[in-house]
Amino acid sequence: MSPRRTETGGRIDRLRTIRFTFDGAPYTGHIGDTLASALLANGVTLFGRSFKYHRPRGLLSAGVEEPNALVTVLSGEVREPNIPATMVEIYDGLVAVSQNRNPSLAWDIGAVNQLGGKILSAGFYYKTFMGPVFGPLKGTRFWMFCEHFIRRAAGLGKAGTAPDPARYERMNAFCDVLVVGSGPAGLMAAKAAADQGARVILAELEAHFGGSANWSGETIDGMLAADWAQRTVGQLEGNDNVRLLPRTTVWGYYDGNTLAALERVTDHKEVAAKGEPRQRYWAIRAGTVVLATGSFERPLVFPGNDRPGVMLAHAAERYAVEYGVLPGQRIALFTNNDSAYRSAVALKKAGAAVVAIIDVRGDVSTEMRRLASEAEAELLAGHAVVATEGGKALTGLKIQRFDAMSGALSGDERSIHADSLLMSGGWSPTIHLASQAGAKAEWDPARQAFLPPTPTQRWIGAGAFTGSFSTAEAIAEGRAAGLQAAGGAASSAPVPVVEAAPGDPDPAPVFEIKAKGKSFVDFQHDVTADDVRLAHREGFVSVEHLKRYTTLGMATDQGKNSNVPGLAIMAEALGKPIPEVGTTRFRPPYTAVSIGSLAAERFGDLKPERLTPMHDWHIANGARMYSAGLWYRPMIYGLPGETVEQAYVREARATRGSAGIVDVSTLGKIAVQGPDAAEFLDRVYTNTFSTLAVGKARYGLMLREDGLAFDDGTTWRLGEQEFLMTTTTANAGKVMQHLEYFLDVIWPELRVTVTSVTDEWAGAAIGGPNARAILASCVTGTAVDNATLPFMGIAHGQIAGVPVMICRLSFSGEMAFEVYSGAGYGTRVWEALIEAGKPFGLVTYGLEALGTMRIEKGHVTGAEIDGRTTARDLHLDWMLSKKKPFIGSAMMDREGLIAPDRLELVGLIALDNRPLSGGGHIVEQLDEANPHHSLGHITACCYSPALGKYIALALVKGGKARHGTRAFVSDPLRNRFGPIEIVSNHFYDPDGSRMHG
Amino acid sequence: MLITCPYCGPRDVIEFTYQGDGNRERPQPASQDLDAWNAYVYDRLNPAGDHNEIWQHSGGCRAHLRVVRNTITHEILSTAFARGGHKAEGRS
Amino acid sequence: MAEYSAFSLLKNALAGNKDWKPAWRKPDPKASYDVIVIGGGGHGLSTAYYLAKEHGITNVAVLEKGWLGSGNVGRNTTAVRSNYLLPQNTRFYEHSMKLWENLSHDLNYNVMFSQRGCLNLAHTPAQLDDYARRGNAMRHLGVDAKLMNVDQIKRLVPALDVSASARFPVLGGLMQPRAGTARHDAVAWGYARGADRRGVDIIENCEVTGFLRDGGRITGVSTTRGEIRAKKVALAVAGSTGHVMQLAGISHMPIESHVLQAFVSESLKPVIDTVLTFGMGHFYISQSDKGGLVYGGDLDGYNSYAQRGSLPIVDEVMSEMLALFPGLARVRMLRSWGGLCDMTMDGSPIITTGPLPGMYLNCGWCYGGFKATPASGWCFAYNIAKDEPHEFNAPFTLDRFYRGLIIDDKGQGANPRLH
Amino acid sequence: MAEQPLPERQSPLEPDYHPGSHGNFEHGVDVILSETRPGSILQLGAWPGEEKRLIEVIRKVTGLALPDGAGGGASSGARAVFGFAPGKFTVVDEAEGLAATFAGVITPAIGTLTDLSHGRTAIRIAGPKAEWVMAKFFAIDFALPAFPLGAGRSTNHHDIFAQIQRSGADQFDIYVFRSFARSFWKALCHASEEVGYEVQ
Repeated sequence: MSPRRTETGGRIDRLRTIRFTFDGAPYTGHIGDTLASALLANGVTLFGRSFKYHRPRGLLSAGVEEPNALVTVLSGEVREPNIPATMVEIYDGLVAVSQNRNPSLAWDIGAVNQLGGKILSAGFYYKTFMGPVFGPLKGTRFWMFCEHFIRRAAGLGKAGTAPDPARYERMNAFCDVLVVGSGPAGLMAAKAAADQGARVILAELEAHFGGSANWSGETIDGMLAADWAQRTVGQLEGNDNVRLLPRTTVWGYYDGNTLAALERVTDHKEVAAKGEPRQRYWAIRAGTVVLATGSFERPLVFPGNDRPGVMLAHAAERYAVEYGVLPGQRIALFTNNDSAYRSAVALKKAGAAVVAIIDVRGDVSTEMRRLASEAEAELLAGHAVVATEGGKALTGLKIQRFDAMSGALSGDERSIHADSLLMSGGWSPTIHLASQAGAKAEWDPARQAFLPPTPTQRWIGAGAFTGSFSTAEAIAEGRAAGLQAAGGAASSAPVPVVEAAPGDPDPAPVFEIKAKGKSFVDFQHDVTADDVRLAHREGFVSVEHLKRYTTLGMATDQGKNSNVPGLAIMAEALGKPIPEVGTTRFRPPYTAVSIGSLAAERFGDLKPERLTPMHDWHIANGARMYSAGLWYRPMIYGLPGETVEQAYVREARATRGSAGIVDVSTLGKIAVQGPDAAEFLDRVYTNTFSTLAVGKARYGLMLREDGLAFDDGTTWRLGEQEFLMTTTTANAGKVMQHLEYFLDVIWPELRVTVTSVTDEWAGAAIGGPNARAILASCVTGTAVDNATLPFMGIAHGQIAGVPVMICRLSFSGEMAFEVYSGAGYGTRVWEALIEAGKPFGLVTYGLEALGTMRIEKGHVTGAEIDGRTTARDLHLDWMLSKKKPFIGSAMMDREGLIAPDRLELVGLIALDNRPLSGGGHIVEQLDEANPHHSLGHITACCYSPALGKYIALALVKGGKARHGTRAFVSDPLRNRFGPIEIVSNHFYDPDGSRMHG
Repeated sequence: MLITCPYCGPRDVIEFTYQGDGNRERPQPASQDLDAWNAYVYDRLNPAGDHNEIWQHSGGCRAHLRVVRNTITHEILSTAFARGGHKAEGRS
Repeated sequence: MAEYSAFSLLKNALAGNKDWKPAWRKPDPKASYDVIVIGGGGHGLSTAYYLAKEHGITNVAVLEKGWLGSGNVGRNTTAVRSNYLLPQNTRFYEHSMKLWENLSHDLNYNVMFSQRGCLNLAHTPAQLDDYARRGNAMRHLGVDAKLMNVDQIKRLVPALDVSASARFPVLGGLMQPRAGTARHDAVAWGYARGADRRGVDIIENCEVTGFLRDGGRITGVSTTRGEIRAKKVALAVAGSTGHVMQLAGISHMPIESHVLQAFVSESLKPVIDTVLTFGMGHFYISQSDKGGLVYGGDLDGYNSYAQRGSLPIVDEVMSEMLALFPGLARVRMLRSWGGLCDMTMDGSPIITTGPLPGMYLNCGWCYGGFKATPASGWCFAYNIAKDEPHEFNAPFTLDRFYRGLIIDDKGQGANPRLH
Repeated sequence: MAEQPLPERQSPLEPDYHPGSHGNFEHGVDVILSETRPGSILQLGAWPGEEKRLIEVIRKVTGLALPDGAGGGASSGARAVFGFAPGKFTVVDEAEGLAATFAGVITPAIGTLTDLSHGRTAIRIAGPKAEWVMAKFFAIDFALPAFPLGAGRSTNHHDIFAQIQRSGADQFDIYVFRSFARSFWKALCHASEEVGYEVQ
């Protein structure tokens, strides 16, 4: 048995030994132990090093608020840093290491910072490191030089770089009543609500339900509180309406009574079951929330209060009662309130010697005196601890007479030999979630604590959360809250009877003992009482300034230990009551929450993949895929040994030479249907669609309300009241929302429905001089000649036994057809077209060749319709109807949109016959060393097999007026400079004779 | 934040797309009053308090809603279909 | 007041740190000033500082309704950069960058501006071209920018997943080496101290409740601490612009107030040594000197004055973070907060005379407010002092929207949540 | 001309559709996943004020009577119908050709008909843990009282839009865009591993 383990007691299983390592050394513990309790049982006193001074630190607490004992848990290559040892349940094979020390926890060179002492006071960074004004370290250089070392010295644990193999999941849950916290109040609330038939979720952040019932030693309903808790949990377990969530921290209270919780599903297990997530992120929508979150015990601020061996009183009680571990053999307690007396008795019962109870109050009640003598402790009323002794473990302490009213110390120091000092500075209700929910906490001068605000969302408080620190109150409030939350009537049935030690819930208003030496307020960040006073001296007096200037409350415990003492010290310095210093509003999360859990199922899978019907065919046939938004599209179908440029040039050349086929299924497609469909399109497009004949298509342009170009595409009239609109791939969703907005909000009188049919249709565009011949050889049910299928005509037929819709339109500039079939037939039709094209040397082509041919034609896409260009900029003003208003028509002629210096679409030819790059800029005068005076930029470029040149589209100031002039490409980022000629964007077949056939 | 869609019931804000100030009035399509157009496109009421807004239930029934919401507390005071009609079909 | 230096630190330490003086005075408001600046945030304080320093106007009050720096200057992800696409923005932010580079000296206050670079990751060839366009635009205005390839990026940020099998593989990135981060609060405190040392009155807990007028002209303000008159009244109230303009009788503005959330992880040993942005979503991250990862994403997307965020954005930001850094799944988010952004209709700010006589307006900072702090105050001070804009802020007028002279870096149109 | 029977359609799930038991199935299979591959999936829309007439048309053609109220629905063995938006309904039939049947009866005065038989993929999840797995994706309440038998819901999981009909006490039919179907299917299988699943 370990040196500090008691023979009996606690919920650990002494028969089952667990082996783990800490900093490489092997240790054993028992089932039911936390890493903290197991190490404590092994006599470990040194758990961590503080942030700034690297001071040795031991355990302060037994729960989530632990600021000192932070460890990194290793699992193979994967690291989980900054976990409080108090929250790690041990399992066989657990590997934990300490942090922020070099080379070891016992010998840490960072501790030299302690010599800096008063120089490293609050705010010292702001006052130095500015460096020289002249010379090689001017500007920011000196600071950055210093910062390099500061950064390496700072920081707690080390993050891993190996991808985390664990699974994280999200769960959306709905309930009538969410109970947060499972102490006596929470258990009663859950039970009462469940008995009313409500859907209840009970969340407990620790591994075991019961909260303080697990260690209070009190009696409820005639049985030990811990047994009562277990019985109640058993009753809840049997109820179908109840979901019990142990190891689940409710960390966020969001709008709409939506709460976020983190369940640690497998962190305590050696191995997870197949498919089991490591952590589950619960997004809970609750009808009503019962907040039964309890309270935190506060440390006292006095010199040496950070020495390993100084611990919160109730934490020691928990270690003794729940884990069967004594924090020391000779224990002293230091308190400003009654609760520590119960702790003393509990520790005495567990087998420790309680040498003294030092109480700042001169006047201690008879009941407490009785408890002190029950603990066989010397009661030193009207005294205070003024120093602690020892190195990496406590050896003793010094006390003096103390006057609680004035804070004055008097008399001689007296030494007390002790290896454990327990402190209690009063209790702060855990009001974080209520504060997150949107309201301000209120200071209660009797309790010396912030109490929960008036609810701004649907929650009800119960127990210590409300400042009702006795178990009897907790049980009564819990039941009332549960009933109210479930909509039940108040019950007159008797509540369970509680037998508990007496105690006054109100502490003496003493937070700090002012004596010589460093007194810590924020343990992890090494913020001392003097730092708080320095902040006051320098004018950083509001609570937010205090936090930000000293970093008080910014450590991983988020001020759970330091918030109130820090405020109290500032209030005293200001001579104002605490609430006038301000209250911190708490924000999510209540405790730190893993990023993996928040990414949940999207960890490793950020976005779904959107696939066309022919996707598998493309992959099987050597396509290199290109990610376009969520879609995957073939970029090239490369042959072995081909470069990308060689591949697209081959594909484009073959298309213009004979025929090529490309998958265009990703184009946005919207069914526009109804009696007013044509009228609607007239309003939406800049050009007219009501005049379009059934069976014909037309190219259309849309503007935004502000008059800038929005999107373009062809729209096909399939029937009198039925249109098929196509959009660019990228804008499909935006166009859909645009149309829906106008139909729903602006013109509700129009009888039109719009439906996304993008996924209904597979689309293949086949173009080139032989495209028609290929079609003719495989299409049945319709002719494809000029008469049946003129330019922009639509025909219906079959390919490979399935219906197809064919529209003769061209993006490539060749005689071309878009063949649409039901998506489930997409591959079948595609393969039939490929088969039919074999005699003609039909090639498949990808986005690169598609882009090349469109650049040759001077068509615009998203690179040119980039949200900043007008129809005129793009030479599409011929599409702006003057006969009717349309969206954007009133706004498109404003001063700034017709200014002469706007960027206009042009073509470019590289005169040095070298490749151009998208994003290169255009200048009149080349200055490679100091590029300046950009005229515009390249939006798209390629090698044009049709022209035998490197060409580009560009947006250039003065645009058209520069046709035929020379300029330079200036691309300093890629060191590409050279002469170009500015030409029309219509490089190839400008009169369109090839596509008109 | 939860928004109660008159058709779908209360849904998480993630299902909705904000379409801004619902007090704006679009001029008649043929209007040549550029100031009115500019005001419609660019000017917003931006109150700290109750705000009349348009939201689309884009991740649900796709209807546009008129929502009165408090911009300080995020409390939703009312929701209704922007287009009118269909109200009788709604979930209460 | 004494200069700050290593020497003063030592001297004071020897005296037990008892002799430090307040960083700025806490004066009561006078009856009148030459200039009142409403808003004790970064921009208001820097405006006062430059009014005093550059224009000799020291009879100035800065009115702050709460505690100094309680707005966005202390609620941002601290990035400083000038890597914009459009020249109006690039010129302005580059001026800011130059002020940043000497700010600690100028203020005798270490604002910890660390030029660790800002890298925008590109995930498709088209995006790489977009970034090249932007970087080249910067270079043509004399601003530093370079493209980085995947190997260089991997060396700079070893924790980044640059594998080709990633859902959105990293193809390269645009780096501005002079960009970086600063200590946000220090900027507010440094400007406050600097302005105070030049005689400016900084008045906290003084909320403006109305405007005093003489005919159409603004002649002062009524406040919770009484009426204060001024020849010129300048507004720099960021997210509260809509609210304060309503007090002046102007109900409509080309502005929506939105919430932007930001997050800090627990403190870690150094893992990211630059400012990094994700190209296939909306995510940016850096690491503070204390070791916390500081990161954020998109706006919540609706009007709000609540400084409280919604859950879906939290999930989105974390998901995007892990798409870049799958090794950080077990790192824990420690704090979150919401800042109010006054989003304009084109994503660019407003620094202008007017719109009422006697009034000057500085607002519409969208996401860009922190990095703009020095230049915003500098230009605004110029504009207030000379009653005409400096060339750097001349494009940022209020009437540019009506005139179609929009400065839309993202090309999203009049849709504030998308800028 | 005699109608040739149409060839079988290609499923978007094919390469990732693996019949058999998967995941943690040794402890029992708690959900069954399948693609139901209906022949017809239609979207019907009524103009404001015409919903009753459309509902009557639906009843005549399918034999399914829609209950009152938003999101109400009904199903028989081969056919299903549910409301998913104001005045809008999804109608599903095992057989192909339902569009042609409706084409004659939904007049322009009533509303519109849009054929989405190829554009939507129908996935069925059934079993005691169906609600549990669904709750991993969608933020709607799947409990029976909140989501009654036959009812329909429109919702989304990030980029994936879904219409969901409860087709049994512990069975849901999910209609997703075809282009997203494979990604969704893979995610659904992944999420089902925990409870053990079988693909039929």
